[in-house]
Amino acid sequence: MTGPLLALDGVSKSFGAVAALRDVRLELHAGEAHALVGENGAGKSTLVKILAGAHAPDAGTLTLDGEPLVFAGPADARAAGIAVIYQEPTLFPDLSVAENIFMGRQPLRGLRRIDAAEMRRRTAELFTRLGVHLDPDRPARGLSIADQQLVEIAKALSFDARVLVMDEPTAALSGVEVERLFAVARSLRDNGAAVLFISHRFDEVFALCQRITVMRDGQWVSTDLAGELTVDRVVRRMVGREVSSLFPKQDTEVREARLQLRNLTRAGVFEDVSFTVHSGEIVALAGLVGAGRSEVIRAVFGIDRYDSGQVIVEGRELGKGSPRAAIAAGLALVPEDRRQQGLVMELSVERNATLPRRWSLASLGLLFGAAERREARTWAERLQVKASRLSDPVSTLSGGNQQKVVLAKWLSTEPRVLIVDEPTRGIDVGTKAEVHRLLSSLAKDGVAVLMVSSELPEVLGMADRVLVMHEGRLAADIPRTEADEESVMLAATGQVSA
Amino acid sequence: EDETPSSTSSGGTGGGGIKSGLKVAFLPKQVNNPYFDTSDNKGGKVAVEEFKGVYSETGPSEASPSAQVSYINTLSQQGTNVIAVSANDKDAICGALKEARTAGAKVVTYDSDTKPECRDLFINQATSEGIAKVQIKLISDAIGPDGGEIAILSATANATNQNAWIEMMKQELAKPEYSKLKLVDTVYGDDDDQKSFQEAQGLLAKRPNLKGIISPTTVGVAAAGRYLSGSTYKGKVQLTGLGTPNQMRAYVKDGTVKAFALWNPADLGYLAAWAGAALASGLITGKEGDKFTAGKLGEFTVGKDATVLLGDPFTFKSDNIDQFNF
Amino acid sequence: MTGKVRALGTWDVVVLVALVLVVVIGASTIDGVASPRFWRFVTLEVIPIAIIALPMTLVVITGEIDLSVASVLGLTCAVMGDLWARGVTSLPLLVVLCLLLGAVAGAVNGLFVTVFGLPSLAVTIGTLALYRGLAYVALGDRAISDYPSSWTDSAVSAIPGLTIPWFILVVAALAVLFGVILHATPIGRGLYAMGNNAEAARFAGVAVARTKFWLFVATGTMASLAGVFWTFRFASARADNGNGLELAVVAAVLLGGVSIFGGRGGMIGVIGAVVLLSTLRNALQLAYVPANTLTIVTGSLLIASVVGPNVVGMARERLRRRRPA
Amino acid sequence: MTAVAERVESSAKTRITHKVFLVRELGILVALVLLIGITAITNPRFLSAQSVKDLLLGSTILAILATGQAIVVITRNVDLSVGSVLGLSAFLTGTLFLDHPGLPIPVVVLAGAALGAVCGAVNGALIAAARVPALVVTLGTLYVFRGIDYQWAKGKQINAADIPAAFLHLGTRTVLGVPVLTVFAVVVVLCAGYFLKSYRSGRELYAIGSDPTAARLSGIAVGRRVFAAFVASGALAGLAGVLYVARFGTLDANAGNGQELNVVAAVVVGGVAIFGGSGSVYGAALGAMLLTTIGSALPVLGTTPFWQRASVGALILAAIGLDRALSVRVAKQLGGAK
Ligand SMILES: Nc1ncnc2c1ncn2[C@@H]1O[C@H](COP(=O)(O)OP(=O)(O)OP(=O)(O)O)[C@@H](O)[C@H]1O
Ligand SMILES: Nc1ncnc2c1ncn2[C@@H]1O[C@H](COP(=O)(O)OP(=O)(O)OP(=O)(O)O)[C@@H](O)[C@H]1O
Ligand SMILES: [Mg+2]
Ligand SMILES: [Mg+2]
Repeated sequence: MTGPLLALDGVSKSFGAVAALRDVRLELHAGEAHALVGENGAGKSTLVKILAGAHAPDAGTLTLDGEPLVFAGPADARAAGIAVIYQEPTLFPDLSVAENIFMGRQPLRGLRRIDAAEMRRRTAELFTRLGVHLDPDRPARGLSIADQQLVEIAKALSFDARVLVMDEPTAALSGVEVERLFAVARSLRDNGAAVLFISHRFDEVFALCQRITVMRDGQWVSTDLAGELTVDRVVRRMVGREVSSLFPKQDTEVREARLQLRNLTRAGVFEDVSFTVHSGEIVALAGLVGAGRSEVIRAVFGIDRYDSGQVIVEGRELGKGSPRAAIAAGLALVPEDRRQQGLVMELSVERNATLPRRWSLASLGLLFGAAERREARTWAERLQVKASRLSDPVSTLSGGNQQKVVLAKWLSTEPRVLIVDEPTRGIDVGTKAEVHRLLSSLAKDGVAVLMVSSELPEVLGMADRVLVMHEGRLAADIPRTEADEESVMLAATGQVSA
Repeated sequence: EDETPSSTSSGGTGGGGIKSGLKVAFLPKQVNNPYFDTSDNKGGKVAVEEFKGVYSETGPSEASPSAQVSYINTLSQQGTNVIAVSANDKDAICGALKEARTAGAKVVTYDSDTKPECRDLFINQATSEGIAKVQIKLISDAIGPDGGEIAILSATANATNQNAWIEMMKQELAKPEYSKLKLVDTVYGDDDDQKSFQEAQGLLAKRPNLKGIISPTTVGVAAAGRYLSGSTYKGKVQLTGLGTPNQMRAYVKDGTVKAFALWNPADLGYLAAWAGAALASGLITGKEGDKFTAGKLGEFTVGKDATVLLGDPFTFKSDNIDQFNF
Repeated sequence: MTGKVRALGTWDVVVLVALVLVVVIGASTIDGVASPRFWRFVTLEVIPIAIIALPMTLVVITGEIDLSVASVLGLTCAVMGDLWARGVTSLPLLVVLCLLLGAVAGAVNGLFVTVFGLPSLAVTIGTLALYRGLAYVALGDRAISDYPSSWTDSAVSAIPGLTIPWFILVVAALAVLFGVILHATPIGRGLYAMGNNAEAARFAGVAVARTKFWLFVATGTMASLAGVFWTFRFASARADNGNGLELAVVAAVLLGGVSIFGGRGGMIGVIGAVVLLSTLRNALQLAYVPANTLTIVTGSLLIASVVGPNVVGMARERLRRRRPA
Repeated sequence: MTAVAERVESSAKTRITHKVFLVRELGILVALVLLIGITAITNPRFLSAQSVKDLLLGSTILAILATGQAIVVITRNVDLSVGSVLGLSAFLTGTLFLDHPGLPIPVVVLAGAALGAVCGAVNGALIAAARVPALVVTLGTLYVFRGIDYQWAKGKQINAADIPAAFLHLGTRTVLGVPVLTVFAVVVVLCAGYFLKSYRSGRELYAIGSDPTAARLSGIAVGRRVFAAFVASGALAGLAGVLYVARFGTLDANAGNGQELNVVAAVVVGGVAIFGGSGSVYGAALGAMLLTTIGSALPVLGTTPFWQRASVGALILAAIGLDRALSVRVAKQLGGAK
């Protein structure tokens, strides 16, 4: 075997008091896909940002082809042939999709002018390769998270990079798109590129990668050939302990109807959606990306307006367009995009965690920090949020820990109906089990849970009932006993109707 | 008294009876304004040096009464003996002036007055009647016997002196000899060069029959002159107003403007300083009939409402304009 | 990070320390700064700016801005003058009508911003021209000044035994009110949240649009309160009253540590900055510093207020980095 | 089994959105034409050669300022100091003519633009190096530059008589009925517009305004680009200062005072998003023309001076409201929220 294409050695990085990386090493070989796994906050994204030139390491060396490298910024890393898909999409909403892909590297014609036609052509080509159906000329604004992720992938591919780094690229994608992505990644790999792949989904890790590096608490734990590992061994190394059943859904008795949707319609988005969620029940809302699931629950929660239909909570009709009213009626929504919708990134963990409860925490209309701190600490401990101080901005937390803060924020309102949109997106195995246990016990305590999820195993493991949406309509309502991968997929792709 | 504004002949007695070391402060409507630069730094300052006082000029960089109040307060705290002020508002600065007078300062207004009870003396550059008369006469002469429509390009809508003059002009126009002149419009250039320029331009676009413009403000008349001289209306639409020779020279030379009027701003500041010094030295109290000597300008008498008149405005034409440089 | 220097209340301390320094150095080197009269004048100047700066702080923290405040002030003065000239002589009635007018003016701003979703910077540049224009429509070239002297005197009369005008007590009460709302109520929490991320705030049940709307109403109302004070203080209602005051208010709010992007800043810093700016200006004026230099000082201070903390932050970060880990 | 196939966006739909984008600038143009038309019907003299020339000349300086401002606003910044920079550069121009009467005109033009560029560089350096909000910095330099201008001018005034006739003729001469100054402005606007549209560095300005963090992560030299945008805005303000002298002849230290809000208004009316990332300098220039034309048309339409200011305010609101309505329609076309 030849030497590594890209190697990191002794890399450390800290943010203030937080040591995100300590003496980490990593070797990427040409023609090989390499997985990086670890709990939330283990330092994976930080490592990626060092590779991308977005962070400068405090210590350690980076070598490419045996040559030591120092990146002054992301431009240097690009120039060195490293393409990066960040965990959070980094698109320019006002620019066209094609420009997003080729920003800074647009094809040129005479007088160094941009060749827009050529750029469009190449974008279309990339999209064909990825099986994406987007108009290269449309602005990135308004793309769903999945589409944004696909554009990011197209961007990374357009580099013809020697090293392709992907930080949880599949978290927002459904099976079909993941397969396409893997096909492309494999062909890149086979053409001699090195691929670094980060994911919390082990099936994907094992399907794509030849070598797996495990990280824990900012430190390197192990690097092994995938063939020599099993999921259990990886998990044990990541978490440092045994993780039991991932989907501990306990059967609970189903009680009265809590949330009812009657013929909810929003022109062009969803149509005639009716279903009921009962107390003590977990109902999953499944479907392909873009089926309109998020749109439905946004409308229920009052974020968007709808054209006709009714939302009934515990027998009383809920007014349109007011999240406040929804919260007052006992609803809680854990949204799909935590960075934009779930959290106020610059505010502290404690302010975020107590935001929906700020009125009930106040006494005589006055609210002092102590009440919020107490409340936040309770929930942070319960959900094991890893943060150095609760008064730090939530932006300094790792993605998974941010997700926990969102959960804490809503669970603290003691909701009667909990709506969760992709609750475990980007969450590590240990925490995922924790979240599932939590949802399950909430249901047991009588909370009605409506869960939107694109992860089929999660849907099948957790749900008492599976609702499937297809193109804005409810396509199937499948009880737990009949729900399996095939029945859900058939409904989701519109091949059976309810 | 000499007829020309830049009188240098009749030498006064100098600092007779004036206390030395008087702190005299000039507070113009706005510093950075060339007109006040001339009146204060070329007139007032000369006078103060003559009677061996301590001269200073201070003031806001934008012409607002509230900003002026802050400077009056400062001056009164500094123990200024004479405050010569050109008021941005006849009422708004009264409170502050009263406090300053209580603190021992003598207040002389020049160029633009306050209410009489707020100051000790007003140095009037020319009577409103005098100004109105000469402006109407000049525009009438320029337009000729057939008369026609005229308009006024003023400074700000709230300028006390401007509004007084405009009022007097209307009365003057009512006289039979001006029956062919018709005042059709008054617009405001806010004493801003660009705005005045555009207002002049707007006037001509709007009033096809306009024959003449009167702009009783130095900024306005210069801007209007500049516009007319570069337009097809040059020579067809007449312009007069109150302007300084340096600003207007080019337009008089190229025929845009036949004649315009003004007093000598330097003399105005000079007189204000002497009057203030006479008050502060106890030579006069500001009652009607008081007499005092203002250096080279000679003797002045306090008139009604504690007002001292500088003289009649002077008319500048192509044959005399080169004798002046301010 | 660089934001920390401004965030953790440290900026409030910086502003207050600067204020104390100016007072101490001024009093010991400039004749008159120590005198009660100086403080009377400073207070009179502070009152209208502070009145407007209070709600403006909240508005800027939500990520919006209101540039029309000075025009609302002018419009209030003009309408009040016009009403007085038309024979409305009841003081309470005049004041109530004026405050109502300010509220309506603010509501128009709020409507454009929240219902039509337009950027407040653009909207209030428009209403800046609109309200000032309406002031001219109402009053034209008149200046109304024949208010009873009992009114005009009482506005600036001093607290018995002091030289400080009593009206500052009203301002102080309002400052406490706005400060408490911002820092110690659920509403305040919502303001910071929407200033940082309006969408996330909405998801958390903050009524973003409604809150912003009422903030604009409050700003309009307070601006017209400042207008009422202005009218009496200067005993003169003119259409151009308070021209350009908006920049002074915004400058004070920014110097007080409020981030122009919203979500950050506090009331103590802003009040400190309002007083600091007026004190510094008056003290320098007393020291015969010309107006032109004052202009430069004001501008430099504003720049220093944002550049300073960031440079300190960056230097700290660099030092930390240089120390071997 | 490909379920995603349904999500293909029909190209017809996209073409409509393209059209609507174009409409943004077109809308302002239509408003402009309407305004001129109505005014001309009321008073035909509004379209006389002289009047048209005045209209064009009147918009020239604001249009150049708006072009510079648009470049800055596109990067999600703002330059409030342009009025003061204009004042400084105008005074420099006047002083140069006063002190060196023989100086060739191009040298003076370059000197004015260079002084503006230096001011812009001061802004840009503070903003890019210290990473502080542009609004605060340029509000500060608005005061600082104006203060320097005052200090320098000390109440002096420069009169038409001090300025070479050849230079003043620049302000009045026309080519085929179009004033030379306007030709100047048109060239500037077209160059800037083409640069922003067709060059990488131009597109990067849009990217920065659209999402500064993403721009940094994509390897765009954000600081350097923002710096350059401010230098450009400063240089254009400096150029505007030179043209100001050519046009008005008389000037003191107050030249350009208070222009900043007009310029920002022109840019916003011209459809440039105040939060960056979209809009064009053509729109900004048209916005400047629209504002100036409103200012000239209102007196012609017989609006009293007191109503004029109010009408300008109302029209600014109307213009941005219209623009918003249009962009909401675009957003709807794309099926996206907000
Ligand atoms: N900008 C920052 N400032 C302060 N701390 C940070 C910053 N970025 C990351 N951290 C901290 O560094 C640690 C590692 O974070 P990182 O994002 O690398 O985790 P991760 O492994 O990618 O987790 P996840 O699986 O949740 O994405 C975390 O404790 C996080 O709080
Ligand atoms: N934030 C958004 N802004 C605008 N349009 C969106 C947004 N999110 C989704 N869409 C669009 O709305 C439609 C429905 O998407 P939605 O997100 O509701 O689907 P979903 O089934 O919830 O998928 P996902 O699993 O990605 O959440 C899609 O066409 C998508 O492009
Ligand atoms: Mg991560
Ligand atoms: Mg969704």
